[in-house]
Formats: sequence, C-alpha cells, structure tokens
Amino acid sequence: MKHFKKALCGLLAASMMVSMAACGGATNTPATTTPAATDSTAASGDTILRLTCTTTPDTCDPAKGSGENDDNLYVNVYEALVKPNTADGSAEPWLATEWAYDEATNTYTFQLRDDVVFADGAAFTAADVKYSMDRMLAINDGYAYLYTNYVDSTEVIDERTVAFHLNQTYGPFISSLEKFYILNATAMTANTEAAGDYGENGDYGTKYLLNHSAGSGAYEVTAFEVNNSYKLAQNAAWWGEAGEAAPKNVEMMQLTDAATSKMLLQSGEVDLLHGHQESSTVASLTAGGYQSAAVEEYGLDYFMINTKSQPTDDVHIRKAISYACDYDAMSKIYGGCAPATGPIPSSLWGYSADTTQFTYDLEKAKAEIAQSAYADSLASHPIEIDYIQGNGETGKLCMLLAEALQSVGFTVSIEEVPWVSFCDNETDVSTSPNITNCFVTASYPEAGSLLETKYASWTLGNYNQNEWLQDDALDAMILDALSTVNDDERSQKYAEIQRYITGEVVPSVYTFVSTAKPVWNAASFDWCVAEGNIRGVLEWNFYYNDFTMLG
Amino acid sequence: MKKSGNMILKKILHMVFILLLLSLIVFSFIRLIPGDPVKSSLGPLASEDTIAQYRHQLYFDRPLLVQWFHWLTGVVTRGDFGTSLYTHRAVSLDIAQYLPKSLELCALAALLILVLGVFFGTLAALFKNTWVDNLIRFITYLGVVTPAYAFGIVFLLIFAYGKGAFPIGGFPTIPAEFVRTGAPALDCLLSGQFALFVKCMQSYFLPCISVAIGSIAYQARIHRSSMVENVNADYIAFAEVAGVSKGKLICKHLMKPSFIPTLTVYGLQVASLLGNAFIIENIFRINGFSQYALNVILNKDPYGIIAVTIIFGIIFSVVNMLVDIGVAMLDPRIRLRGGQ
Amino acid sequence: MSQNSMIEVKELRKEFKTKFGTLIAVDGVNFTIQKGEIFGLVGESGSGKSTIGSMLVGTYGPTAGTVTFQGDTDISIPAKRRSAQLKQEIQLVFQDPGSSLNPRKTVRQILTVPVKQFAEKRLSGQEMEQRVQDALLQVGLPIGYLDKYPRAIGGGEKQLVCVARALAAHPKFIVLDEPTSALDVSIQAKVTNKLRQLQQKNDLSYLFITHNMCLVRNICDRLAVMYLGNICEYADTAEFFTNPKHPYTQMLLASIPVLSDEEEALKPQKIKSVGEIPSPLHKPSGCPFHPRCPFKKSVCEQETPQMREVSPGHFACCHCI
Amino acid sequence: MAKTHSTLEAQQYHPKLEMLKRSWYKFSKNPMSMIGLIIVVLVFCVTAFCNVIAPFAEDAGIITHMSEAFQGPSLKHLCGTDDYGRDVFSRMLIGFRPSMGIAAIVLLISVPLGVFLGLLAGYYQGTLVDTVITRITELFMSVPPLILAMVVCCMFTNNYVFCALGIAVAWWPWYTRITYNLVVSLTNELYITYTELSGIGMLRIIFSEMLPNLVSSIITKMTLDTGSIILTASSMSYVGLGVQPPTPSLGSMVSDGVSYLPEYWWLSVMPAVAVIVIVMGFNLLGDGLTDVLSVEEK
Amino acid sequence: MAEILKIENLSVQYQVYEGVLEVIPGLSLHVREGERVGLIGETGCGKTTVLKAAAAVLHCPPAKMQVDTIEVCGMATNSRAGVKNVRKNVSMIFQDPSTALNPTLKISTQMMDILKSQFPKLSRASYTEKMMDALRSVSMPAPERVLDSYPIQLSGGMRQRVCISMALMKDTRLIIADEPTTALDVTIEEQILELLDHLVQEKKKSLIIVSHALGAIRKITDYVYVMYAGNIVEYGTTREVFQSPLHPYTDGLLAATPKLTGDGIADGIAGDIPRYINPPKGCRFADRCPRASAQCREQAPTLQPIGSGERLVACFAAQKEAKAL
Repeated sequence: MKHFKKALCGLLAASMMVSMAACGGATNTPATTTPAATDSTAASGDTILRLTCTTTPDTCDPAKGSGENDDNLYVNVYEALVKPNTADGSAEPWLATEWAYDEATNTYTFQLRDDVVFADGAAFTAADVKYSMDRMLAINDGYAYLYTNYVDSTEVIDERTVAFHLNQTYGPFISSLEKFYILNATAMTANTEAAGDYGENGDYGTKYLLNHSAGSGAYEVTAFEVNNSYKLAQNAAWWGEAGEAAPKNVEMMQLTDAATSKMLLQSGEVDLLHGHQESSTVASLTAGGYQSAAVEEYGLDYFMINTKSQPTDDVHIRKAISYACDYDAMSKIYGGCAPATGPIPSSLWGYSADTTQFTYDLEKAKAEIAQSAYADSLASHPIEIDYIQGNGETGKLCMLLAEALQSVGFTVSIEEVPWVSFCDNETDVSTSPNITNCFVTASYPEAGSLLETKYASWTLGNYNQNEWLQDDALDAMILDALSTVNDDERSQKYAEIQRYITGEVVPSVYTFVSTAKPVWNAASFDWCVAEGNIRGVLEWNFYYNDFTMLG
Repeated sequence: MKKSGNMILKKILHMVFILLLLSLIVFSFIRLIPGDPVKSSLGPLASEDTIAQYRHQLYFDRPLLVQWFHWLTGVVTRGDFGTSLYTHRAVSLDIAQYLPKSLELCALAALLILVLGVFFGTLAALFKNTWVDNLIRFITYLGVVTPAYAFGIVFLLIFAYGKGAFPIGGFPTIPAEFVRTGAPALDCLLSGQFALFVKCMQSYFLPCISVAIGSIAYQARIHRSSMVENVNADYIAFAEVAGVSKGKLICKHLMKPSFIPTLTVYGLQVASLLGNAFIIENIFRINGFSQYALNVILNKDPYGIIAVTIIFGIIFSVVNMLVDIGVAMLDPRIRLRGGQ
Repeated sequence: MSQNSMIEVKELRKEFKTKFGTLIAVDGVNFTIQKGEIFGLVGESGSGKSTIGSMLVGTYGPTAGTVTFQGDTDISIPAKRRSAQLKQEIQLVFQDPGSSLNPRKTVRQILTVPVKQFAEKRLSGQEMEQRVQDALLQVGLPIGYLDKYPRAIGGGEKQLVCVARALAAHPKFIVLDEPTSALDVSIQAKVTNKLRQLQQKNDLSYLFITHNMCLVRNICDRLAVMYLGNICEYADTAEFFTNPKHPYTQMLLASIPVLSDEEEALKPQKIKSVGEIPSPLHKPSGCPFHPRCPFKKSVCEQETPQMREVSPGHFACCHCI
Repeated sequence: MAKTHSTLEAQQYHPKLEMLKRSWYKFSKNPMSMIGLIIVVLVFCVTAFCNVIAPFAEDAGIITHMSEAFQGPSLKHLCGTDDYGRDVFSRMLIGFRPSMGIAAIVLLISVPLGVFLGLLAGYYQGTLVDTVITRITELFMSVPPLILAMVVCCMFTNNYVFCALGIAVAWWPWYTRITYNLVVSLTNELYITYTELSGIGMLRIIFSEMLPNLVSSIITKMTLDTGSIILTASSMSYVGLGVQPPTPSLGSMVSDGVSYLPEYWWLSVMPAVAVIVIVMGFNLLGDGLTDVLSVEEK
Repeated sequence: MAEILKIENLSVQYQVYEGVLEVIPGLSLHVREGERVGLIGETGCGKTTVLKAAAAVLHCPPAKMQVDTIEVCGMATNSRAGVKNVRKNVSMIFQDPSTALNPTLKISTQMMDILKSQFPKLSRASYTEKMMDALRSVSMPAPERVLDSYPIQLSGGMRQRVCISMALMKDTRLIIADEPTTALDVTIEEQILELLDHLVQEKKKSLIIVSHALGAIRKITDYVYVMYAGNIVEYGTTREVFQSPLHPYTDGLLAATPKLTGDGIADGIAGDIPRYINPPKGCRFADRCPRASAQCREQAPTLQPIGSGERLVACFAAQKEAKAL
C-alpha cells in the first residue's frame, strides 16, 4: 500500500464533500449592537482604551444596576445632580449648581445648570430630573432603595429649578443623589414601548436602555452585548471639556477567567484589568513590567456571623471568632490591604476610631469560648463557613479562619457556594450559614450607607446581611442617625452606633479595607491612579475623560 | 424520491414529539428545584408583592400543565421562549445573541473534525503498522484521553506569546451595518468584508482546534479501523485486480463504504460539541451559547434551562437526522430497504 | 392413511407483509409425512421450504390452512400456544451449527436445557447427568465433549450436538432445516449417516429440508420439490429420480454437477437451465415456473395448474402433464 | 460409561477456568493492555489507600501553610505546593477518590438500569414496551450528557453524589442502547430461537441465555466508560460542580491552578497529567479487553 | 506450451494474536496456456490465499509471503512492473458476488472505473456502449437497468454475471475464479458454469478455478489439483483423478459425496483439518488418514510423479503402491 501516497491529496477533497450543514440554521436576530449615533466608526487615528472586568452590566439602564461595574458605566455616560469630591467623597455640584433645604416642608430645591445638553442635542431641564426620579421609583430596582422611603414627590418649579419633597428627614440625601443619574426624558419618551409593566408609562424605555444610553455624559454607548462587552465613544455634543488625550473609544470586556485576562494583557489585546486581581496575578504581571496599584474603596471585607443560629448566637463565641481571625495574614493574601478597625473604613465620612478592636490571639479566643454557653458542647455545634464561588481569594480567608477555629476546638466546614445559591441561602435565617465572607461597599460615601445595608432590619434578607441582628435598639439608632440633617450630629450618631456594634453585639469580623487592584500597561495610557491620585469612590478612578492615552 | 421525503417527514414528526416530551419533563423538573428562582432573581430588595406579581407573570403560580401549555403556545405562535430570570429579558433574544456564534464555532469545529479526522484516519490506515500509523495512533490516543480544557489552556499559553497571529480575546467588532445573522464570520462573508472575515477566522482558529481536537482524535481512530476493515474486503481486491487505478480505489471504492461507520460516529461527536464547548468558550472569551447554557443552569433560570435543553435537543435531533440521511445516501442498502 | 401420518399439511399458506408489498412465501401447499419416514423438501432459495419448516415447529403460525400432527392435533399455531408435550415431540435442527449453540455455554449446559425442560419429573443431579451423557453418546460423540465450549469443536461435531439436543427431548418428529449445507463434504457424510441411523433406531420421522438433490436421493424416502411457494412434484424418491415429470424438476436434476459418467446418464438430457428465479414479491401469474419453462403454453400464463397424480403416489403440478 | 465419567472427574477439567486462562494469555501478550491494567490497578490501590500513601494526607482538609506556598517540585513535595502551601502530590492522590467514586456511582446506577431496560426492550421487540423504552432512551440521549448532568447537579445539592447522579441520568441510555442492539442481534441467533420454541421462560432466556453473551461487551464498555466518566466529572469540577473545597478533586485542582500559569505550572499541569494517565489506563485496558473478546468471538 | 502462471514453493504465514498461522508451507503449481485447471479443497485449506497470491492482491501484512518463483506470463510479480503485468493479464472472479461488488457504488460506476483505467479518454457514450457490450456478453437480461442499479438490487446470479463481465472487460489471458458458484442456486450455478466454460473456450483463455464442489470442477476443467491443509496432495487430468483417485484424501472426498445413483454415502473422513499454529510435523493428513503409517507422522511426503503421465501424488502409501505395480 506504500504507493498510495499520491492519492492522499484527493482525500481532502473527498472529505470536504460531506461537510456538515447542520449548523446553518442561524436565526435572524435583531441586531444587538446598535448603530452609532455619531461618527464613531473607528478611524485609524482614533484612540481606544480596552479594559476587562468580571461582569459587564445587564443593561445600560441606571435605574436597574447597583454594582461597581454598573457604576463604572453610568459615571461615564450619565451625569447626576451632584458628584463626590475627589478628595473625601463629599457631594459637590455637577448638573445642579446649588441647592437649599427647607426644614419646615422637608424639601430640597435644586438649581440646575443651563449649559447642559444630552448626547442627542436636547437641552437638559428640570423635567428630565422629574422624569428620572419618577422612573427610578416606579422601577424600584438598583439604587431606588436610597429614595423610595424618603422621596415623596418631585416638583418642576421652572425649567432650571426642581424640588424633591421628602416624607421624612433624610440626612444623607444629598450624598445619595450621587447615584441618581439623569436620563434624557424626550429621548426616553420617544423610545418607550406602549406594552410594559409600568401602566401608562409602558415599558418606561427599559427595552431601549438594554443597549442604548440616554445621558449627558462624556461618553455614549455604541455597542452593548450582555455578558460580553460594551463599547463607548466620546460624546461629540458633550457640554463639558473633553480631556485632551482622553480615549476616543473605550471597550469593556467581561472576563471571568483569570488566566485569560492575564494572557490578554500580555498579548497586548487589553490595556487595563479592572477590579480585584489576585495577588499572584498582580505579582506575575508587575514582574513582567506592568503597573498595578491598590485602590481603596469605601467598603470592607466582612466575616458575617449569624447571630440567630447555634453556636454563633452566643456573643462570646462571636468574640472568640473575632480573636481567631489572623488579620495580618488575611490582609497579606490580598496583597496588604489597610486593616479595618470597625464596621466602617477609615476613609469614609462618619468613621469613628472609638471602637472595640480585636487582634489575632487564640488564647483570648479560648478564654471567650470558656465563657460561652457552648464551652462544653463545641463538638456537637459545627460551624459552617460559606463563601462565593469565583469571588477572588475569599476562599483563602475562610480557610485561614476555619483553620484557626479548628485549632481552638470548633468543628468547622467550608463551602464554596455559587452566587445564586449564596443569595438564596441568605433570604432565610434557617438556611443562612454560621459565617459568610463577603465584601460590602457603601452606596454613597457616608458611614450611614454601610450601617444601613449591613445592620438595619429593613434591609434584611440579602447577601449583605448574614448577621440577622434584628436588634430594635440598633434599628432605632440607625434610623435616628439617617434622619439627622445636621452633619456633625449625624457623624456623632454614627460613631455611637459603631461603638455599640463593636462593643456589645460583635456581629461581624472586620478584616480589611476592600481594595481594588487594577493592573495596566503603562505604555498605553496614563491615569489618576498611576499618578497616585486615587479617588475614594472607585468608579471615579475610571472616569475615562480624565485618562491620557499615550502613543 | 417521494419515499425519502416521507421518511424525512416521519423523522421530523418523531423529533417534534421527542422535543415536546423533553420540554414537559424539564418543566416538571424545574418545579422540583428547591429554593425559589423567581425570588432570588429579583434580588434582595424586591417586596413580596413584586415577587408574587412576577411569579404570576411567569405562570409559576399555576398548575404545571397550564404553565407548560402557555409556554408552548408562546414558542409556537411567537417564538417566545419566556423571560430569562438571569438576563431579565426574552430568552429568544438571548438565543439569538448567543447561538449563532456558537453554531458557527461548532460548524467550523465539525468541519475540522471531519477533514482532519478522516485525513489522519486514512493516513494511518494506508500506512498501517508503519511508523506513520504508530505515531498517529499514539497522538490520537492522547487526544482521546486528554480533557478539552487542558488543550485550551495549552493553546492559550502557547499563543499568548505569539502576539496576534491567532488572537485569544474574542472576535473583532463587526460593524452594526454588517450584522445579519449574529454569526461573525458568516456576517462578514454575507456583506463581503473579506479582511474582517480573515480576522474572524483567525479568532476562531484556537477555540475551534481546542473544541475539536478530542473529537478529531476519536474520529481518526474510528476512520482508521473502518478503513482497515474495508481494505481486506473482497470488493477492494476485486476492483484492484480488475484494474481500477490506485487513486480511484482509495478515494472512491474504499472511502465511500468506510465513511458509513465514520459518519455515524461523527454525528454523535458533532451533536455533543456544543454541550461540551463551555469551558473553551470561557477560556477564549467567546460569549456563546454553551457558556450561556452553563450560566442559566448555574443561576437556576427556569425558562433559560428549558430553552437551552430544547435547543440542544433540536441540534442533536437535526444532526442525527442529517447523519441518518447522509448514511442513507452513502449506503444504498439502507436507502433501498426503506430505512431499515 | 391419517392413522399412519405424522404430519398432514393442507392448503398451507403464509404471507409476510413487507414495505414493498405482500410476500407470498408459501402458497397453498399439501403433503403428508408418514410415521417413520424421512420426507425431503427440496427447493432453491425463495421457494418457501424453510418457511414450511418454521411453521411446523411453530416459529410462526400459517396465514391459512391446517397442519395436523399425528392425525388429530392441530398444530397450525405458533409455539407459544402449543402444549409442552407438543414442543417436546416436535424438535428442530438448524442449518447453521455455529449460531445454534450458545457460545457461552458448555455442551453439558446446552444439553441440560432440553433434558430439564422436557423431563417428566424433577430430576436429581445424577439422573440429569446420566441423560445428558446418553444424549451425547447417542450421536456418537465422546463424553469428554461435555465440558467443551462450542468454539472448541468442529462444525460437524457442533451439528451432532444440535442433533443430540433435539434427541434429548425424546421427540417423535424432527424438522431438519438444511442440516448439512454449512458443512464440508467430508463431514456432511458422517452427519447424514448418523441422522439416518438415529431415525431408524428411535423410530423418528424427519422433515429434511435441503437444496441438495444428491443428498435427498440418498437419505429420503419421499420428497417434494418446491418452487416459489408451490409444490411442483411430490413422489417416492426412487420413482422421482427415475421418472421426473415437472419441467422444473427436470431442470433441477439436469443442473446437478455430478462426479461420474454413470451419474451423468441418470440426468434428464433434453432440458437446459435458463432464466432467473423471480422474487417471491413479484410472483408470476399462472404457473409460477412459466417464465423459465421451455414447454410453456399460453394457458400456463393464466391458470395456476392443479396437482395431479401421474402414477400412484407420484404427483405433479403442470398443465403439460 | 461410569468409567468414562470417573476419568473425567480425575482430569479436573474446568472449562470456565480454561477459558479465562486462554483470555489472560492473549491479553498478557499485548504490552499496551498490560500497561493499561497496571495503571488501573495502581489507580485502584491509590484510591483505596490514598490516606496512607499520600505524604501529607492532612493537606486535603482544612489546613494552610501560607509560608510554604508556591514551592516548586522537590523531593519533599514531589509536585510542589499550591497557593495555600499544600502538597500538590498528596492532594492529587486524594483527588483520585472522588473521581473514582463518581465513576463507581454512575456505573452502579446506569449499568443495571440501562441493561435491564435494554434487555426488556430487546426481548419485547416491536411491542409497546419496546417503543416506550426506546422513546425514553432517545429523550435522555438528545441532551448532551454534560448539560444534563449539570442541570441535575445544580438543581439539587452541589456535592459529588449529586454530580454522580447527574452523570448517571445522562449515562444509562447508552447502556440501554448497547444492550438493546446486542439483544436484537442475539434474537437472530438460532440458539435463542431454539429456547423460545422449547417454551423456556422469558426470565430464563434473558438471564441464562442472553445475559452471558452480553457480559463481555458490557464490561468492556464499562471499562472504557470509566475513563469518559472521569473526564466528564473533571470537566464538571473544572466549573465548580461536584466535590467541595477544600477536598481536592482533579478537575478543580486544574482550574484553580490555571490562574497561576505559567509561573506555577505544577499546580495545574500535575493534576491534568494525572487525569490523562488515569483515563488512558482505563482506555488501554478497555481496548485490550475488546481485542481479547473479539478474538474469542471469532 | 508456455506457462501462464507458475508458482514454486510458495509459503504464506499469517501473524495473528495467538501466534503464527502457517497456512501454506510450500506449494507449487502451474497453469499452461489454454488450460483449464481446477483446485479442489475444503473450507480453510488455503486455496483463496493461493489465488490472491497469484493475482498479487495478497496484502502483506497481515500475510507474510515467501516464494521461489511466482510468475504470470513469464514475468515475476514481485515488482511494480510485475504487478502491472499481472493487472494486464489476470482477471479474478470471487466466491461471493455479494461481497465482491462494492455495495455503495452503482454497477455503472464500478464498471466505468475499470474501463477508465484501460481506455483513459473515451466519450461517455462509448464507455456506455462498452459496458453494455460486456453485460450482453454474459447474456444479462436488461443491461441498461443493471447498469443503473446498486449490487443490492440484483439477484445473486445477476451479481455473479456482473462480476464475470467485469472480469472479462480486460482482455486478459488468465482468469482466476474463486468458488464462482458456491453462493448460487443449483440451476443458476449450471448457467454460470456454462457461461464461464463458453467464454473461456471462445476467447481462448486460461482458467484456474477453485471450488469445494467437485462436480463443478469436473465439469469445466482439464487438470485438477487437490489441496489439503495448504498442500497440494494430488495432481492429474480431471478425468483420471475423478476416476481413480490415488490420495486417501481425494478418495475419501469422492466417496463422501452423495451420488445421484443413490447407493448411500460413505462415512466420509473422520476428524477435522489440523490447526495451522504448530501444525503436525509429518503429513498434515496423517491424523485423519486410514492408511497412515509411522513414516507419515514423522516426515512430510512430497509430490512424486506416478506412472508415465502427468500424475503427481503426495502420499507414501500411494507412492509405494505405484512402485509395487
């Protein structure tokens, strides 16, 4: 058969004949990428900034999302009435020029800028603000919880004046408005579908916003693919001053696989890895000449201890757990983050240093156990520690804690839980594990935000609260603090709450300050982080208009 | 011809029946899930009212059969597979977004499996018991026993330092005006963007190879043994003595009958490609259907899971039907006995 | 006559439904097998001879017609509905010895099946072994074969084991479906002779189905020749071979390749084989043989000929006689 | 006659033993099959005694040695240490256990179920029983095994028993199909016709006449399938389904190690090689069995 | 007369799982121009292997072939040119027409490929005409329909006619027929034998035919070889061999064949052919032979001429007897 070689060429042809047609039945799809509104077709001179993150938003709708990746998009394509000060995060004017509070009627009145236009050229007016707030409350998703309990109605006083009537006093109202992004009411109404869940408002434009933006920001969305990527292009009609070398285009890709993101940065297909990169990734990339920085956020990593299940319902056990936590080692796993001294990170407004602090001391832990009701029955009361699958290196933190707890006599089990199940479990006290590990960040730069989400009864039943405190006294304190309009008073009340929590309840272990670790290719761009100007509100570091593209 | 038309019609009806049954079973299965998918999908802030309302909207508060029937009418009349609790939009939109590129990936992989599998199988069979055969057999053995993710990772490592010849970061952007089907390479072809097409194919190269390599190896083994069996058949000796030229002997007289078992196995390989592609899709950043399937399953998204299983069922059935037809075309014995 | 008959077949008919229409495998067949006789059923492929054998042992029932066993028992029913006694009394030996023995069982295990199944009482292990050995010895195989697997013994011996298995049931009537056609000539002789011996010794009746005329000549008492589901001729062996009547029979005899001039002389000389056997799906009208018949008349195309007695005990089915 | 009988006993002739000896002889002549067998025996030994063999068996539990993390392969740590400082080699050996456990559970469920249904459908060929079983089989086959397994595993509890259950749900139809096809071809065998005609009961036909002829094919398939199941299970644990950390499993070890490539290659390469070797062992053994059995059938 | 086919001392082994099968230990045969030669042998005696070796389609591996001389038309076949020569001068007809035709190709395609190798550039019409001619020459009814059919659509007899017509499409000098009628019914067998006989005589070809049906061999051959377990045991003119067989195997074979005269059948030959792995040292037939002596078990007999004519036998007893005479 040796002289059959010649025939082999014919083989390929023969096998091609029988090629598969099975997969020809592609459906006719509606285009998920939208036509660019402006001249966004990338010419060769255009600069592009390419980033990766772990999850891209589900929609461009600012009334829907509330995560750090959502914020990253919103801050670039939408604008709010106020924005956080780059230094301490306190509110400063943005679309609003000034505001006033009327204590008697509990009303905030805002004066609006007159030079603002939306991306389609429509002028920004008070009606847009009213539309956006009404819509936010109607949809009641995302950041709506910041306003639902307080905003009674929105009133358009004139084209440049708008008033919010509150139904109870709300101290951090101005700060919370940083998350209230203004939509282009005319564009939205034009693109609203009649059929929808919002009565006469139809779908309230939710379908349109699935892959379009309707804001006044420096960028606008040109392509949006759920769970994959989105693209932004500079808004030609922007009222503000475009950065000189700001990227003309931005592409954000979703990447869950750490190895791939690493390879992409190395192969030059990506400029910046956003979010929490693992310390080993950071180490290997920085060794290869890439830049990295620690960007502290207004949040912490918490071990949340279930105060309603055995044996963690005993405060001594919780204290023992706090003593069994090797804070230094944990912070080291995350590449050396600032330690936490209480439930609030020190950079956040309303932080108080006057708290009971715990250190890693197994002897003290044992002493606490001896005082507890479970001193003799530790073996029959196992402790379950849960963490979220694929959530960075929280597994390692849990492992360290578990190891320490085991060494002081507990029976410990660890479970890695998919995000969905994790949330499922947290909806009920009976399915919530003894301890969970999770990062929580403030919605607006003020201690109240964290305290409310972490410990108030009315925000119970989600992954931010495995403690199940349901402590009436604490609830009252939080409510009182939030409704205090005077900043100094509020700040003191926050301090009081922090003292109470760490001293008496000990519902959580505060490990370290949540710190993002972006890694980037310094040859392709320059940004505030590289200059050491790290902004407290994470997304403002990614305000692309401030970037300087190189080369 | 009319007979074969009837046969195909019969197969299609049979397929529809199986798919209906499949959807019903998945529906009952979904109802068995512990936990509340509706509640967890609405997030922590949703009120009881909203949840109840949403549950009603999704027919989750009605009897199983009513829900199933409602879903079925939706699918049949409007192509509406329900709303995903994971992406919060119509499942049909998700399918339209994710399926085309996955299908394209799998179609290309399927082509690779066929061409390379048959090529190496033939090579090994023709050089049976020589070093060529031994080498191919060794490599295909490795191919069969190595998990797909291992290949993906190896390729990723190798080509990450190749800088660009075969990109690892997904597809080039297809400008919106060219998007027709959602399958990038096909769209480029349809709109005549050949430069872009080449780029797409470059992007497809690594994931395709990674998805296909195990199947290529398996296919090569099957084809080799099928060829070896036929080489000893009387009709090959007869044709050889009768003076048929070597080329024709191999490409026609030997290849055609050897293809019958090859094709049957090929069908199974192709039908399972899509289901096994998720790791590769993840590694190579192809946000495709397989990845979507994994996500809806992990997120316990009822309508997503149903749609995903049905789509897989359809793909499997269609591929199998095509293989049956292909085998019948190759093998007159089947064709002339009326499909038995 | 019926007193003495083992099997009486009347107007037996079997149709099979296929995708391409109805296949008439057996088309109104009559014959009788006497007690203690070897009855040959001869025909080429598609003649329906094996179908008749299958109906006698009850693989399936006939479409029409009756089969009577020992003059009084109607056995035109499938085996499922037959009594245990009937199943015992009618046994079967297949063509292919390779496939009729379970490759995973030793000869002992194979023979134990009928011994156990058809025993009149519960047998002790000793008795069982005795009967199994008896069965094997009867066909002339050594006891050592009991522990062999079918794979380890030759084709002829396998067929003898099949015969032993049939005999172990103590039957009265055995259907032998081409029992030697898969065997080489040198082995065929031994099996055939053994069958003949056993028949005489145990007073059995055989239905011997074959396509080999020479074999029939040497073993059968009477025979019938079939063509496309019909019997063409039916006579004593000696009479048949000296005086064949039906043109098909003559053609068959004339076609036999023989080994000596002596035999050559016995073959009908004036007829030559022509044509193909049609598919039973497209059976010719009238006399089924007419497309190949050199003596064809116009009536042959239209009318089916009736069986006629040409001399005592010699029947033929042809318009020309 | 009594004499012949006694001589027979004197010979002590065991046909089954003889057959096994012959098969073993043929099998042992093929070096590849022997390699397969040795691997499989080793895998079984490791599975049974991994706690004894593993130098750092405690590393499979809740334990960290952060200071020893990322050490390369050395005499102390044959395959290096991982990001927790645990011994990769020990964890790998202990990781055999879930893989083999899953394979065992899957086969224990799917083989009896599949074979039983296959026998039933094959025996009642062409009847309603056949149709119903065949349709159900097709139904389960029409969804890719991995997807089906993931659905089952995700819907209930994410542990390795449910992971195995999930795979079993996807796996049994293949046994039904192979059994069915074998039975169908067996019913054409004349010895089955003979037993049917002799009025032997259905159960006896199925279990005494048919089953012995199926066993070798099914055992061969089981051997080959063990490899495929281990591959499937490792794919599932790659995406986090199956064994829960910190308990090691080969697939999750690979996927966890991937983010440390290429610097700390041993984290993912070593367990991946282990998977390849195990699967190859079972495949070689299966192929060897196929060879022996197919020769035997001739 | 020139020897069309000449094989001297051919030995073939098969390497199988259990060991080496010594199928043919050392065999010689020849076919002269215009001769019709038969090769009688039962299942598994290696006759097909010999024919495949002669037609140069014995694939090595699995077979391992050694031979002193193997010539077709005076040219050795163990080179590329030799193979070409074989293809030019030899056609072959196989035992089972249902396996000898490719089940997946139409008859016309299969015939066309043969024609194309012979006449590379002809018009479609003339190819068709040639094919029709070939089919008509084997008296095929409805040749057009046959051309357009797949093998499965034809009956056994028609398939064998097709095979013969394909074998005769080349104008070869030697036809090798391997049991051409075994799979056929007796009336069809007769027709095929007649046809073969007619074609060979008319076109003056040489024929070597293998069969275990003694009658068929007797009918159409001039000379006959009797083969047992890979060896030729007897050779002579057909007439002589059938009338007075010398070798006990031939004798037993003839006696065991049922006759039309109906005087019963002799009991045949006891036992089975020997295993080819480590076959007996002496005569391979010794274990079954009624006349076997100690010598037969020790030493393998060789073919020796008997009498004056072309009669050869490989049996010590027969050779002694002849000497005694």
